[in-house]
Amino acid sequence: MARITMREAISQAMWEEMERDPNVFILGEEVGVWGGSYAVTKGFYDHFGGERVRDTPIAEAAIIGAAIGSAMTGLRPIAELMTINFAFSAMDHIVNEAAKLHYMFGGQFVLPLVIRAVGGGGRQLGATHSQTPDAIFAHFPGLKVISPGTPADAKGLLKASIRSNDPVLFIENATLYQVRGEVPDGDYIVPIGKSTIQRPGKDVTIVTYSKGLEISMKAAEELAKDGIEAEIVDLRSLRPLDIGPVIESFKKTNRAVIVEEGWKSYGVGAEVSSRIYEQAFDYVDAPVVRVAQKEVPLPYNRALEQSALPQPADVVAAVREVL
Amino acid sequence: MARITMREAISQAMWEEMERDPNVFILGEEVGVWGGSYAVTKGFYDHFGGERVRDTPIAEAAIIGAAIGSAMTGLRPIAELMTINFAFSAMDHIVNEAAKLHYMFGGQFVLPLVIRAVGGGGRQLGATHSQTPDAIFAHFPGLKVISPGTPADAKGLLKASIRSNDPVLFIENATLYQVRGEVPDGDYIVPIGKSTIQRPGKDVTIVTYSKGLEISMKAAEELAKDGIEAEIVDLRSLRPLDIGPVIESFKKTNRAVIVEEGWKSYGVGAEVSSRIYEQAFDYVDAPVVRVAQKEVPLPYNRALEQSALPQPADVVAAVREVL
Amino acid sequence: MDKAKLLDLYYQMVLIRRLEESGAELYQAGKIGGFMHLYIGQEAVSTGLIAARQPQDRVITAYRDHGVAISCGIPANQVMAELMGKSTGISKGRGGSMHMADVTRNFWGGHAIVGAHLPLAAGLALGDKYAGRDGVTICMFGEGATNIGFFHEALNLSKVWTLPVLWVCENNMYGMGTAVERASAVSEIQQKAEGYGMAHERVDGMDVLAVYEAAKKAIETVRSGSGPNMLEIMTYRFRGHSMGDPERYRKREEVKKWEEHDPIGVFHAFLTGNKKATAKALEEIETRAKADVQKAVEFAEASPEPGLDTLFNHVYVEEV
Amino acid sequence: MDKAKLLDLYYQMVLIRRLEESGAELYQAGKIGGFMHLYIGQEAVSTGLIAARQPQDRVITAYRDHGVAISCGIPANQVMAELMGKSTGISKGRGGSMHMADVTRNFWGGHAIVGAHLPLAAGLALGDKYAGRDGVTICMFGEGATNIGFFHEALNLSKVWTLPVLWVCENNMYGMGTAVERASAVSEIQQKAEGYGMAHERVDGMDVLAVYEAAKKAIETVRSGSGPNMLEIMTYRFRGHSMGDPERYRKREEVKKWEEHDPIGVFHAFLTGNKKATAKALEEIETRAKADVQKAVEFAEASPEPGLDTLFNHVYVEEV
Ligand SMILES: Cc1ncc(C[n+]2csc(CCOP(=O)(O)OP(=O)(O)O)c2C)c(N)n1
Ligand SMILES: Cc1ncc(C[n+]2csc(CCOP(=O)(O)OP(=O)(O)O)c2C)c(N)n1
Ligand SMILES: [Mg+2]
Ligand SMILES: [Mg+2]
Repeated sequence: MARITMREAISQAMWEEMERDPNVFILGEEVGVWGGSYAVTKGFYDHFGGERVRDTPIAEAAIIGAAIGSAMTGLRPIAELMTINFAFSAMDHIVNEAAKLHYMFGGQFVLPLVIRAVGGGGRQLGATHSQTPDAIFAHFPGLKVISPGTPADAKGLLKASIRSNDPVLFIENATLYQVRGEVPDGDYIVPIGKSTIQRPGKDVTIVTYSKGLEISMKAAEELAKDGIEAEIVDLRSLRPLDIGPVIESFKKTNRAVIVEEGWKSYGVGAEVSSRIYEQAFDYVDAPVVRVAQKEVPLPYNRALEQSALPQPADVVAAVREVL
Repeated sequence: MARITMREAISQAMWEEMERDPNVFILGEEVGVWGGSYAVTKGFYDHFGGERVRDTPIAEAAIIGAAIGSAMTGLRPIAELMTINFAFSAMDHIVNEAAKLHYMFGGQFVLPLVIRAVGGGGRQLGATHSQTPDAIFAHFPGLKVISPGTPADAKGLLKASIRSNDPVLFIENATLYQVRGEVPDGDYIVPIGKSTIQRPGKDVTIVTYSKGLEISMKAAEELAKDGIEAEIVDLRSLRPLDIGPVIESFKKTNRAVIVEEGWKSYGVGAEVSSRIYEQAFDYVDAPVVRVAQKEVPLPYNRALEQSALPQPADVVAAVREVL
Repeated sequence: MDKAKLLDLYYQMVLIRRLEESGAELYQAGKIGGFMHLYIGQEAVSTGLIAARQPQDRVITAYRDHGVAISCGIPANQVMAELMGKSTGISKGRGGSMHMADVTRNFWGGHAIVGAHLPLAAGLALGDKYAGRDGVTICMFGEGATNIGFFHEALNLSKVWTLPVLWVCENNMYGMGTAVERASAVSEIQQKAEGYGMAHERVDGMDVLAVYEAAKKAIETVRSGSGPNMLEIMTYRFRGHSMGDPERYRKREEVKKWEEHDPIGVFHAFLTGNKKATAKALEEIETRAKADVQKAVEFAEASPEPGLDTLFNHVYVEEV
Repeated sequence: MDKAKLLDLYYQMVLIRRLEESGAELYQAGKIGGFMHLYIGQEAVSTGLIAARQPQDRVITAYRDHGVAISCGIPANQVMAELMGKSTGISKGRGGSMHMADVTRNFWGGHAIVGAHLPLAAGLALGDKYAGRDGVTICMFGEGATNIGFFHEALNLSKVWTLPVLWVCENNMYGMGTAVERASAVSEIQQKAEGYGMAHERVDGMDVLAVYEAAKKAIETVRSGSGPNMLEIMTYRFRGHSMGDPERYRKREEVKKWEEHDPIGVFHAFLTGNKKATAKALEEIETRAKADVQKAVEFAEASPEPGLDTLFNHVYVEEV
């Protein structure tokens, strides 16, 4: 067990899987010589060589398409999209091909494919480069959509994704890359599709994932000062969505706040909120509150951008509202 | 006022707007010589000529991109995507360009652009050609997303969309093209962003739009036989979402069922359900129920496909559940 | 090519033709649904092309795939059953006309999004190259598909990575109702290969042996490791784009003119003219093909629908 | 070209250089955020190219846009204010480095998704053609952008519709860390124009007058109605791709060699060598440019941040 960053944890997961299985390889823009534009694949090119760490042209559809095709032959590609914002340039291949080919041909094609993409705002990159559109990918059956909030989960879930025989979209958050945490050495696997309690509590349930976890943790510390103990449920996977632990926690606290970085309307919170009411209606003591991004294309100006992003203070306020 | 089909209503709206304003033009695959692959632009090419009814190569990104660029110069393009499934091939231009350019450049660019696209399942077209992914587009601020359920709304909302100075995604449903209804002649405008009551009732609120309206109407007739009077609220626009009439109706009935053709998870129902609880918590007598598509890529086989699509019987059952 | 093989090619072409005609009838009768794109007129393309492959060579194509499925060796029974959406169909009734595949016969589908399978083809070829296998991926697509970005990205990638792909454009002169010159900057599609520094050739697609010879050469060139290659195969579809095409975009005379070059007629003339077969022998083949299609229809009709309880099968490989 | 215009070009190039250097400092000081891509080394391209346009000609480019903004006539004040995210910035602080535009000066941005603005450029040109105006749209992009599907779809459409666009590839040999030959099937980008049957020319982008001459000719050819045209302008960026590029992909010596062809140095030598200007006159211009950048920094620093109450402005034109 070592205390490493989320970046290192992701890197480690890929490195170990590539050592273990020669069919695992990486492709994407700047993953090789450059070492990854977020330095996640630093050192890989020198160690594994250009056949297994493949720099690509700027051609997202070809990256995902070629990953799909090679997966169909039995390889286990990890396709890196430089950011999730560029997933839109490969949207057809993600939602019409990767998500559907297995089903549409009666199970004949198997797609052991991982698409890694980093998202999130808060770095003044402007509207096209700052999105957290996770919910829209989670809308498509056939795809698995994962987004970890801790280094340990990042490692364990990425290894599980690489070994999965289904297409996985693995969404990272750039402002979490430097977050540190204890990460088990070696073959550490976190099964896909299991929500987990990241902080136990009894007064209110905060449901979140990825960047929302960091925000919620800060809010929980703040609330603890006033003796309010929030229980934080980390979804980790948006599809499949493991609502069980959310419901269990909610039946205890009877109050919930959902925290996500993306826009509120048609976002993750809407789905989670709906399921809470569907599955724990009799336990609801107060309306569930959603904390999310304000509905604007994120602006460049730092203060404006921050004002649009959900902050720990927003979570604190939401919790006070439901109590 | 004439009783015409949804197809005719849409066609009429475009025809009249093109007669009125020489800056309105149509571009898309097979919109010209062929007359539209769903015959919506039949006769346009002969009447308006090839400059204003422009057949394009199969190149969705170029279609939407060129529409955006021409809109920036003051034209009012109506870009037809042959089906909404091909919107994924133009996804970047829809969500990263059309939805963001006005904001990102401080209001300098104005994009009076309409993207028409037909969607929906039930025609045995297989998984890639049968989608109703409306919710994912509605997730993006900057875009307006409209989907009418009656011929009159189709005409009035399409005319409003063409006159709108914002980018509008106008989603039609192929299985509604033959539906007939009374449609006002001439300059009939339905303002964007207004939900409406399509059937008054007092026992339960059914919230729906587009194809869901047809399904819900059938269900309501069925229910009426048992003396259950459903009030049907048609959203018509998913962004902006006018929740007011939904809340008003709900405060009267205290019970709601949401009906949509798309997948349930992260769909329209999740958002509407969340808002009902947020805005009418004290009026809830029973858990809101969502009726939607089963979470599979739609199969070709007719019976299988129908079993995955929401049916009037599902709505009837859901209503009985909330009563 | 020996006589047996020649006659087999003839059989295949006739089988495809009869299968398509039968499919059209069943569609009219409401027994086949969805979109259906017939291959009538283009039979020489898949037949000549795929006859030239080795078993390790993969084939991938667009939605106009019945003929290609037959050429890849899928029995007519399973093609017909898929058209009718039966559980015995090659894709278990989930795919329908546009989505046939048979991994065991190295046929990788049947893809309905125009051009989207070209990047997949690059990936299939990458799989073989990565594993050190000598297979060639044969990727077929229409001339209309060469205008979408997927085409460009896939061709460029295949060249940069020296992937073993043979790009095969079936230029039937129309993408739905749009004539090639109304949609493409260059109407000789092979000229696009210039932009990728790729070797290319234009071939008469109404002559099955011309297709075969060109394909043989091109496939083996690709197999030698020199990277991708392009064939533009000139052909014509005698029917509409799909069932229910009003065909306002072309004149009846144009179709008539092309029908004079019916690839089956052309091959028939060749075989009899060169004493490779008697008219009678060819008639027997036609009778056999007709009977096989008849049997396929019976098989498909008698096959069960997929059970409603199978709806959720194959959404994922693993249980979730 | 008359002397005044020559000196103005020199001024512009120096202004861009100083502005970029100042921007780099402000970025290091944390006063500019986000991604910032400097134009240092490429000044002759936007300067020569845009000097050749008429006022009715539109310009559109990628995220490496500060130099282009200056060449289009946006005052340094507003460029600098945008870099600092101020309300006086050309995009009101909403766009930042990558998203500058000025509709009044026919500059249509600054676009950060690689290649996505090429279809927009086709649309701008369509707007002019549709309205019967004689404007030409000048669309600039990197050589790396020629591998994405958007490039292909836009070039094809422009040719099929005979749109008045001049496609200008700034070939600086790298897309981030990827050398052109590692990403593109052909390393002479102009060869791609062959696939669209489009006229093309390669130009020395370190020589502002060569760029100007080639651009003048190409723009007027396009204006004549003969359809789109492509220029490949050979250049080099002296700095990293963006701030914080480790530059592991190229050798210091390579950069050094290119710096010997510094476009400002080259033009300086031309002007003095041909007695168009004295070294002293050019030094005065440099002093002026420096002062203008200094004033721009002061202007930007003194400008107010956009109010938080403006967050929702411009999501839509109309109230919703
Ligand atoms: C991305 C996308 N856009 C549009 C369509 C609709 N469509 C199906 S086939 C077709 C024409 C294709 O023409 P071509 O590539 O020449 O093939 P052919 O039908 O002639 O065999 C079109 C436009 C689609 N399936 N996918
Ligand atoms: C669709 C998309 N993919 C990837 C990126 C990330 N990216 C930004 S600039 C760039 C390199 C572009 O190179 P080139 O076109 O040669 O322009 P240059 O930076 O050299 O001016 C990349 C990969 C992006 N912005 N958009
Ligand atoms: Mg064709
Ligand atoms: Mg470059």
